[in-house]
Amino acid sequence: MKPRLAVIKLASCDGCQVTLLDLEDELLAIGEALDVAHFTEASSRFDPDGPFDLTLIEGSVSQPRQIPIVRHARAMSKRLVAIGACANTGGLQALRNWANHEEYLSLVYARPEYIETLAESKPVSELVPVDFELNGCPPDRHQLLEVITAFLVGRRPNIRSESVCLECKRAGHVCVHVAYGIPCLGPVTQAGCGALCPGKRRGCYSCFGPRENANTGSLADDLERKGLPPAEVARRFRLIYGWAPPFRAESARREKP
Amino acid sequence: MQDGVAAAMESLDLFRQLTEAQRRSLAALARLEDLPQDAVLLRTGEASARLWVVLEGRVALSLDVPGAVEALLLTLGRGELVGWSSMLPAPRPRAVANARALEPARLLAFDAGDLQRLCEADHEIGWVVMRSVLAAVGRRLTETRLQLLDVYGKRP
Amino acid sequence: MTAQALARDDLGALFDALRAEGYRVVGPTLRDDAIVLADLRGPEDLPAGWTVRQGPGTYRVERRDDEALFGFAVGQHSWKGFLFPSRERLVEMRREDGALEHRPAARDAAPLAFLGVRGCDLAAIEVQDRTFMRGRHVDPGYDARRRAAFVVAVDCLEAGDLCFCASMGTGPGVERGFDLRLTELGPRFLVAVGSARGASVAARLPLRAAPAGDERRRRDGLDDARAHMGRTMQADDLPGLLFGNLDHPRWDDVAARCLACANCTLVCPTCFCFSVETVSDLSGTEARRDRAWDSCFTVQHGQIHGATFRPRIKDRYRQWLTHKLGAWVSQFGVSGCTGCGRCIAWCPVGIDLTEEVAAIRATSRPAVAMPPPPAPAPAVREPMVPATARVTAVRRETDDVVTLRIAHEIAFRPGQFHMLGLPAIGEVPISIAGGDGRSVDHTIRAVGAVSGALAALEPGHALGIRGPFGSAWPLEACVGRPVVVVAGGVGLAPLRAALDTMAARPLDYPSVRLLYGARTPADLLFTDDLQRWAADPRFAVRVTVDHAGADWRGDVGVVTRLITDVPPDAVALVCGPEMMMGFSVRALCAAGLPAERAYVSMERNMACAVAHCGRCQLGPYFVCRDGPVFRFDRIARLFDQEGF
Amino acid sequence: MTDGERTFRVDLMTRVEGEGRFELRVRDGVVERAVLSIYEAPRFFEAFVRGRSIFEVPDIVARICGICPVAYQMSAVRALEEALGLSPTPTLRALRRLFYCGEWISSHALHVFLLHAPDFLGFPGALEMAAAGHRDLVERGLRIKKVGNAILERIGGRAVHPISARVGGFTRLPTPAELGALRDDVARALDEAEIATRWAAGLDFPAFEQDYVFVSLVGDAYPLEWADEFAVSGRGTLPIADFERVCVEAQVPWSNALQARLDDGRTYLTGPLARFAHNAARLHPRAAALAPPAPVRNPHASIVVRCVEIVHALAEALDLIEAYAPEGPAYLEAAPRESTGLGATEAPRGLLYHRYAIGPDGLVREAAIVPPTSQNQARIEQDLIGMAPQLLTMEHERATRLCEQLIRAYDPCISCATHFLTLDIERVTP
Repeated sequence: MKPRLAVIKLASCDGCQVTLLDLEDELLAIGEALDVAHFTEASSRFDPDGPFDLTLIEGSVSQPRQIPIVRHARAMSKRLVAIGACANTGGLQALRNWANHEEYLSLVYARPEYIETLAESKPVSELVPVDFELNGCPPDRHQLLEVITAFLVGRRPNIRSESVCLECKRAGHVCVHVAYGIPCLGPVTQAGCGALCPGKRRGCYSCFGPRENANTGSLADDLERKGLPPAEVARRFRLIYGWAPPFRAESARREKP
Repeated sequence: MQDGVAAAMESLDLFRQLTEAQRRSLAALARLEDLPQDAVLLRTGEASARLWVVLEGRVALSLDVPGAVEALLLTLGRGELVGWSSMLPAPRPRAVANARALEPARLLAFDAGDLQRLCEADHEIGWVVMRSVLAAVGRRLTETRLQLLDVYGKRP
Repeated sequence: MTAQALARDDLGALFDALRAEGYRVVGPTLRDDAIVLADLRGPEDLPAGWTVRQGPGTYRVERRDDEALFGFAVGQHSWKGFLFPSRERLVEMRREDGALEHRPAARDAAPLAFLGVRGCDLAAIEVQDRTFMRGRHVDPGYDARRRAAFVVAVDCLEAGDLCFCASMGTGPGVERGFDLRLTELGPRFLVAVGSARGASVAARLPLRAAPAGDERRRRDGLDDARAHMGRTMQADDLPGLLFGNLDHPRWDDVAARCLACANCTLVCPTCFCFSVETVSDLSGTEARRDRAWDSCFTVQHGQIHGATFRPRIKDRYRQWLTHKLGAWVSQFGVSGCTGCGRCIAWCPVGIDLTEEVAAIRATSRPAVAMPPPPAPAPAVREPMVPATARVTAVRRETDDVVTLRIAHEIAFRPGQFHMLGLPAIGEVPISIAGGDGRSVDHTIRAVGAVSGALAALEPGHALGIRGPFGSAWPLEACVGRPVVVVAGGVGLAPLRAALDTMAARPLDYPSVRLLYGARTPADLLFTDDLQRWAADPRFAVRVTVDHAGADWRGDVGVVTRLITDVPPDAVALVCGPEMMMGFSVRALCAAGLPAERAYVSMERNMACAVAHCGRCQLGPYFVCRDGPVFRFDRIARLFDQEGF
Repeated sequence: MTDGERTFRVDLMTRVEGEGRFELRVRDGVVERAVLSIYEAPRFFEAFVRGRSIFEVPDIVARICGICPVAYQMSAVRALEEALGLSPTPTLRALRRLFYCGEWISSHALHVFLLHAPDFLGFPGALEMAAAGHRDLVERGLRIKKVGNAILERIGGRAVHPISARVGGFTRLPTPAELGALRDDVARALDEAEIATRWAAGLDFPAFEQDYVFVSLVGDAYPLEWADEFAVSGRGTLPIADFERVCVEAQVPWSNALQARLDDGRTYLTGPLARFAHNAARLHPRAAALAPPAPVRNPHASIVVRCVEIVHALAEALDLIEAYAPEGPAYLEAAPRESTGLGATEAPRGLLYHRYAIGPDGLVREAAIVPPTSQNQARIEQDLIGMAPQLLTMEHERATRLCEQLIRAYDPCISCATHFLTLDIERVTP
């Protein structure tokens, strides 16, 4: 019996699932190695009931109806992996967690009574324990493949919580922060993207979220020394992984007058 | 018999700091007890009236675990105290563990009431005795902490 | 011989000559507003008329008021990227139908010519040579690239803002180690030949006698550079100073600023730490091990099955600086710092190691003595390619511990370890628990993915094996003395072969006391062996457990309770969890044993096992090379030091 | 058989982006209810883009959709540049068009080969299709898709939420060598796309010709990354500034997405069929050679038009790569000023309109985004009604599947559809 894979979606842009479909060279091999039992974006043959050997869950929990979906996924999955920023920490849409929810609803929808949403966009791990969290908005497709492979062969995925700077230096990119004075969140951001932004002469905006032991305070001080107003520093930490605790705390500190 | 007590006391590190006269005063309160294997010294819930020092053999402290097998907490050997809580001021706590001889054992037994009265009357002896008790209790506390750390347990 | 010169306009001839001799020329060029090292087509790719202005955390290229070709200080890139590439495949593996094949990865050996190597950077190459080529194990890829590389060195006649090579004795002039050396003197280069290969290339160049005074101009330029270094470092006694001040408050101060981003280590031309990753296809049929630059600033670098030795940024910065400026000398006989200043420029928040060292020195406690480096002994090539071996027997010791007997003809000394691996899963160090010359025993506790997979092997299964590695128990020093063996948990496994050796040599080992602690009676290893040893009249075996039921007739309590009446002339061998070893050694010493007669077996995350990857460092030591068995007094200072 | 009530319903639509259901209820031959209900969670982008710097907008709006992030970036960039008064150089416009071609290729190939093709060949999905003798077709589709992604990655770093687009241009221009390295792969994919287009043209389509009002951008070139005008069938060409007046969004109680209709209340269609109807004459010759007669009015046949657009995008990408000779800066700069800008581009699924009001501090004050799927939603419901008569004589499961297939032919992008705002919504809600 082939291991059974499920791909489940919550509140999201579908980019993580698209990333899985972007594994053009490996997609058919994945289909051969695994029984893709539930992946509604890819197939009309689906089985929401399970059980599953590996479940990839994309998106944040932002509607009441999603709560039982997540609990069921946990109960029916040997391994539950939260993929992407939304599933990790609530995602970009967690920006609304700082705002008045009712006000947001009325701003977007004239008749908010039709719409059922939770007051906060939550990570999956707030509801159920997850076996692994794959960072990234979107995750890197090679890392996604590595997660699937690692679970198939029975080892821990080679996903490191180091800073983007390591990947950046390994790639030989010139440091944009030092050489051009472009503010870069690479030092506090988890690697995995391949240091894309510095490679395109742009500062990292942390779409992979905080790395382990992120010294956000020292970097934020440095950005202020280089002339960024505190409000802008706060904004930079409050973006895609803004709801992740280290970034949330840093943006709160900088926001204060 | 009392000769045996004196010799035993002399052989123990525990009483080395006492003067000859002090050791004699203490020896007067002690007697030797020879226990067969599995003999019970203390049972959970009893108010102990004696303090023992192990001379030979081993004594096991154990805990009754409701619905499970009795758990061994510690084995005590030569020179170690059994029933130290009898030295606490009244009302003495009741024993929270069982003590039994794991094998045929010889112990030096003190009547706790007599011992406390002697310590009260002669603070110099009292100081040495209580320091020895404290040292033994302290060591046991440290060792218990190490056990709690579960150093051989599986790390993630 | 008169000095020779090459006209600037003839520099193209140097490129031609190098290409004619088969070299690919790499050197500095201006790209994306920075001077980087890359393939060069000819002199036109050199950064003519450019210089750099650097400060802590900043780097900017600027126009010079002349057209000098080498008028700039070193940039972010170093030659390390060519000799020790940031990613490299080490081993390829294939498992199919029960067969398992290991083979070294193919290597691209196109010889490189490094054009424009500064003194500091040439020194850095020689520092890395010691890591990868001069130890017992030789890295074949590095060795091949290094031996093939042609070095065109360039003197620095101007000091950079962050340079302190004069302090470290590596520059500004280049005096040896080059094939050719250029000194840029306006319209011409003074050329020196440093090797036969250099002479061969020089013979193809239109050299002319240098004008009188050029040699003096060179010396004056170097003196001027030396006098205007942007930074200085008082380099004497640094190892002892830093290791004597591991509790200095400055570490907390710098930790508040340090991002632990690892930039300093990756731009450093001598930092060599790497991690080894196992990569496989979906089926696990094809797998490989790759290495990638790593850093002591990452959490993985100091991690061993879940435990983190350097959890705080403070621990990591201190590890870096004490290693770079201190431990390096004990490990390789040279400082790890060449004074190039890269770590200052490329630190995003501008931390300056010269400033940190000065601050520590200003209020320091006395320096301590450091161990001397081992003698170089290159011997083993391809140390990363495992042999394939098969499991012949499996014995279950406890719920989660098994002993594998592996057919492998190898000589080992008790206390050493092997790297055991499975192609798609990974590799872990496992101590040798016994052997008879035709097979080895490995006792494995299933704690992680790799150990779990190894513990699940069955007779007939194949695995990869490398080694044996590391130091052994001092069995010869024990001859004629009472031996106290203290073991905790699976820590009995690395001692088993030593105990068997002592059991087999009654005249040499008249008295052996084994004190063994475990979690519960069910967790005791080698119960047959324990009975066998206990039956030997020279052996006294005492076993204690932390928890037991009423049917247990042995001792209950921590293993240190068994440490009494230690003979004053005894030797103690201790192995178990670090916490247990610490308490045991302290109890042994309290019982009168001198610390130099206590030996412990340390565990760190050995990844290469050959003193190349830097992950198992313990202060001045590599656990894989200088350990795992250490005389306790040699590591006592670091033993209880948080962050080591 | 035709008497009584029949309900065709799918609660979890598959092989579409996002989450929705539909229900078609017919009683005694009369359609009582035809709804496409989008229950995908709303994410409130228009609300939280307020107060953000205009330079963050491309990164933020990309996250509206994982399939067409470039479309969002390009519409936003176009609108914000208009607000700042920036006119990109020819190099930047060409690169932008190439970038957008990458997304069309990738997104269309995903729909054609992985999502839509299984409907015609009778499989639940592409993996099943590949396992049952159609591996060549799926592999061909994946190869074409990969080339689209390669273009995106070369210019933008990655295919999903690329990182190099910025207001005024790109963070860095690729070198001609970097782009040139794509040339051969693009040429090969173009050949393969031509084969695929012929294959698609040979499929059997359920008869379902509709009288659509087509809405798409129009301009000198086949509309893609930029146009100043849009066309509405029967109403000619209008300036894009009129878009919000002509195409009006409203809320319906059964959906988390807003629905758009024309100001006269009629539904309309945007996307490949609309673009093709208005712009067939502007196709690249290699695409025009394969194109069916315009317009195509059967939504099921949209797969052919998508293939033609893939050919167009690959052919144009090849031309752009070969002609690429960068001149000028990677991006243009202008000081933020208080202003409003609007812009529309052609996302793979249709017209995507953005409008931003920005303050003198360079922060967004207000944003309005009209995605293609919310524009098509009302039209999809009308199609369901139109299909009812032929369903009534059909076996139930087959009829239900046909409904789903009809909706899938629109390539609905549901995540896109769920988070938008028109401030005057109350006024037009019945």
